[in-house]
Amino acid sequence: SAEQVAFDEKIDADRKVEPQDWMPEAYRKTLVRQISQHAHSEIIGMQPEGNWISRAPSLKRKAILLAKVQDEGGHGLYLYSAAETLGVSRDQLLDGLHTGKAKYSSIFNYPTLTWADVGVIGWLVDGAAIMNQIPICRCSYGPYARAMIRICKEESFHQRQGFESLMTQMRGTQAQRDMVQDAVNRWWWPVLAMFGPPDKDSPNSATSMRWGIKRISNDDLRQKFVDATIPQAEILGVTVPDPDLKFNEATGHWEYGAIDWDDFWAVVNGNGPCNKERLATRVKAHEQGQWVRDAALAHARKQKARQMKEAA
Amino acid sequence: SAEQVAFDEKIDADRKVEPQDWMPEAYRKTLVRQISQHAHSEIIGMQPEGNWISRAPSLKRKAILLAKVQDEGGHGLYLYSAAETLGVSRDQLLDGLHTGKAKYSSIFNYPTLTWADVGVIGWLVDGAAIMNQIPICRCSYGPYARAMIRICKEESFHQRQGFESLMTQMRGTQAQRDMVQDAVNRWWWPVLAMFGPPDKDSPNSATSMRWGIKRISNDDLRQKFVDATIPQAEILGVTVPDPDLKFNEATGHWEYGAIDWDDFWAVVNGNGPCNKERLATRVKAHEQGQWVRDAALAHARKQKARQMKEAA
Amino acid sequence: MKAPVEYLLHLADNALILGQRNAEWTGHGPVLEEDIALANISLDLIGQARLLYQHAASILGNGATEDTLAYFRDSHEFRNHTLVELPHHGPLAGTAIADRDYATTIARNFLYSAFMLLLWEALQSSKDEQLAAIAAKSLKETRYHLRHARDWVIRLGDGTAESQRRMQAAFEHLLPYTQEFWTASPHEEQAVRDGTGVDTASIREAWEAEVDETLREATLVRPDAKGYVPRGKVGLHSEHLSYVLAEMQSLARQHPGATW
Amino acid sequence: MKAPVEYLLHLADNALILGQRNAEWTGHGPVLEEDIALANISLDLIGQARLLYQHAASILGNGATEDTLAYFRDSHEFRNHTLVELPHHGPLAGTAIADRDYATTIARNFLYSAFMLLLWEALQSSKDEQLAAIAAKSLKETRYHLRHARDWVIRLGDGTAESQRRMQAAFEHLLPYTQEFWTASPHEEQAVRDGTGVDTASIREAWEAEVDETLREATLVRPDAKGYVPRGKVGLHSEHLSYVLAEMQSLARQHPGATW
Repeated sequence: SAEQVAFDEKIDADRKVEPQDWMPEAYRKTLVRQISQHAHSEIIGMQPEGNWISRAPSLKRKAILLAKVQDEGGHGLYLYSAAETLGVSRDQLLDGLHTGKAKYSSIFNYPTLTWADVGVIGWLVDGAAIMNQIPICRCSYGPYARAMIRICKEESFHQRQGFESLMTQMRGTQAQRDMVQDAVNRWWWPVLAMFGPPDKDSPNSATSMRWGIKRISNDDLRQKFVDATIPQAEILGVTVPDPDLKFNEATGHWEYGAIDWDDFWAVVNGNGPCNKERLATRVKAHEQGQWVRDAALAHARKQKARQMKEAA
Repeated sequence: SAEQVAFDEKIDADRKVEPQDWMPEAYRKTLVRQISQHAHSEIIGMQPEGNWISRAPSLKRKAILLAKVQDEGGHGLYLYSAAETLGVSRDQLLDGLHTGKAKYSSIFNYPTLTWADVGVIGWLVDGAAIMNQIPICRCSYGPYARAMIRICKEESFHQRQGFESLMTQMRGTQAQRDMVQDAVNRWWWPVLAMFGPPDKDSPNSATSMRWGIKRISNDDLRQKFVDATIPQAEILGVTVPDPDLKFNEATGHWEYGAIDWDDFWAVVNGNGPCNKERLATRVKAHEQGQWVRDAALAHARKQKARQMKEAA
Repeated sequence: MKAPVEYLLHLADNALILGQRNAEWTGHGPVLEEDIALANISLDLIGQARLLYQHAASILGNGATEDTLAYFRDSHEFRNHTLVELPHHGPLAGTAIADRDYATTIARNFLYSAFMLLLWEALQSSKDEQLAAIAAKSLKETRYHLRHARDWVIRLGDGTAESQRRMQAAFEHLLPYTQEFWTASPHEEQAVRDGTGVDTASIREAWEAEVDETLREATLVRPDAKGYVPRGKVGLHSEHLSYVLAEMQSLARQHPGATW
Repeated sequence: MKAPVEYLLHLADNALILGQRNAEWTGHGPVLEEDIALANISLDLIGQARLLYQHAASILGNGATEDTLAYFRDSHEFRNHTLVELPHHGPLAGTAIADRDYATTIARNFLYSAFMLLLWEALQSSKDEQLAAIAAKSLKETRYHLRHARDWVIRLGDGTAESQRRMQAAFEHLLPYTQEFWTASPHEEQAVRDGTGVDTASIREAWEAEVDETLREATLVRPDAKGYVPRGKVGLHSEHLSYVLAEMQSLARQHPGATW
């Protein structure tokens, strides 16, 4: 169709698709799935870090962590709004999450066992997320790209804070250093898996690339992340739990060992340490908030009725 | 009536009234009120001490405290059973508690703010309770008297444990000693009020005395308690918060200052620091246990039906 | 001129403990916007607490810092109003558990911020210049907190039958705790005498009017504030504070002397 | 011959943490007799923990006592099964709050005591004589715990529709955690090798039979024990343990070095 041609031209010219523009149904669906999955990840992601707000070991760190988790809620809001421009309501999106139909990033199905996990999530998880997200700032769909620009800025800030927090802990007592190393050991492999399955097992990627939704392949992003992170680990004074890790002078890249994809898929498919807890917590908050949302609606209706009466 | 004469003779001869014996309705009612009030006190009394089980500072103290609170539950059971011999069911008794009609000892409307409170409750509250209860071991109503004998034995044990625990704390750090003194300061006056209003304001006492339910007057018990306790305080190395306290060489008694009866009545009438919390906690436990009790009944009925079917 | 340290701690502890309580909603709010709003309020409160602790610590010297004051004092040393330490549900013993109730959270935030708005306003003319500056900053934040809480009191009071029942119950539970606003602790009396503090009697009328007006608009019946008068600000707390502190201080106390 | 310290700590931590959890019902049970029964079970468990810690402490030396082991280790040093640290409700994050559910408590006590009955039985012939003696004592107590839990599983399973729904949900939540019973940690392997410990594979069949038989009698459907295999006994716990410890250890850590 003419619309399809116009759309393809826009994509080829690297111009933005906007909500009022015509778009192929599959493009719309892919975007809704990806944006909502991203939004859900922000919301579920509030839980593992939220787990340490009440116990943050200094007031400064408490404030930083609370602000960070609040930012994640804010990212969730932008992203739900971006998804809404594609014609789905927030209720529909939440329903997808609560019924288990929609996914969220599997990384949040791991528990935060110590305070050091907060720093490591900032450094590694946010670091990986940024690697994944920076290309999306150039995504073909305007509202998504603009939301991502804002989100990436804030995430970089979080990542620096996480690194700085770990740096302080590594300069501290032996117990603190041990805690950081232990956290790195637990998070390293799940973080590498965040970039998704190897390119050879990632069949949907090609279409997304074509549509300008995805810009760089999983394996390329993963390599970029490892190359950026290992020198940081050295600065911190921690090691990553990979006996096969070595620097290849010829390629200039860090080569890493085999990722346990069975474990990754187990977690994706619901069998991680916290999948049930994360989802049930979200569902409970939603259900227990029902009376509050109902009341807000009822009050708004009453107000409107009163205003109309006054106007009449 | 002849029954009344026989009852009076029994009382005068200091023989026991038993469940199957005739008794005046007012005697029965007074006993039900007093025994159930006592039972409720044991049950509500589980809350303030139970507040420190999870945080007891050593495993030995955790076990001692848990056993003590368990004993209180046991006392509640004996006493509900004693009350049931007078023709009221446990459900009726609990209903009286939950609706606020029945009273319990006002002392349990104070919070336990530190670990030292646990020791002070053992030493002072249980000490005062024993003073109150020992005469009841000679009470005219058999089942009540027998329950009290058992309870008094266990309470004396608790009192010694409380004192011993405080002794250990007083031999410890300055922070521990301060904690004990602070607890004594908070509990002293409420404990003195446990013996009830002064004799001149205690109109029901005469009848209870006549019936052999009460044996010693409030003021006499209170004096006995103060005389026994002040030397113990000296051994511990704590003071009681009474600037007017002095030993009267002539009478051989410790004279104590004026009790704030307004405060006492405020707490009795529902305005203590924890009245609402104590009662609401009990009601919530009862309500949330409903499905368990229902299930136990339903299962028992099913079992019985099956047995009858087998027998048939 | 410096305010009495205990007076500063009273103000700081109020902010910290209520900040800690409000942060408990993070990830569990009734709607995402409220998660964010409560985290925001909590952040402001923790920020106020930090400034006040820093000021108190500089007066105390001897190695005191905002963190030694927040993490290494025991419950009887805390000077906050009992109101701010209560859990987000009706009256229950410290060992009981119950779902969080948003009406309780909102009612408390309303009662407290209506009070603090007036207090910060007056404290802007404290003879302790640093406290006056903190008051000016906090006043702006508290305006937003009060607006947020007030809007929700009205929305929930004049919402559904269920929400009205809950808001009414929350005020019946909490209003008696506000009696502590009007009692004078020794450190408050001292602060009033030396011109660094505010006599709360001077702001009572305005507070009562705000409560009356808001509850009226929310179609709620204003309950009596009677019964036990709490004494948290002289260190006599409810059973709940020591649980809040056990959790809040656990990590800091596990690593005494560590830097974070 | 002494068992590996980590093996003793594993047994002790199981008993302590489950004792701590069961004690949370004190004053909140569904009927007074159950308050008493759970306190009793909790007392037995704490008693078992004390004997095991004392034994471990005597091997460790260096000033270790039952209390340094219980109160001054951090969560990653605890060696208990994840099962025993979970709160008394369905799956929820550590920061969530929910009413205690008696079905969850009963299902856990059943699964754990059915396992420990067999383990204590076998441990009576441990080459560590002290451990064998503790096993003999604990075995008697565990018989009672199992009977109590088993009776209630049947009563609640075969009770009302509501109680059956709750018991079924509790087993669906908890059964996957029992997978940890059958994985071998390094300290267990070592204990098996040196004859002080028991290979849990040897008791599995009897445990499965007990579970099958009880659930059948309770008219419950036995759920699959699949999915994530917990690793609490090597120190990788759920988010819940650190909250349990924060509360349990708070007072002891507030007064380091004090005697109680």
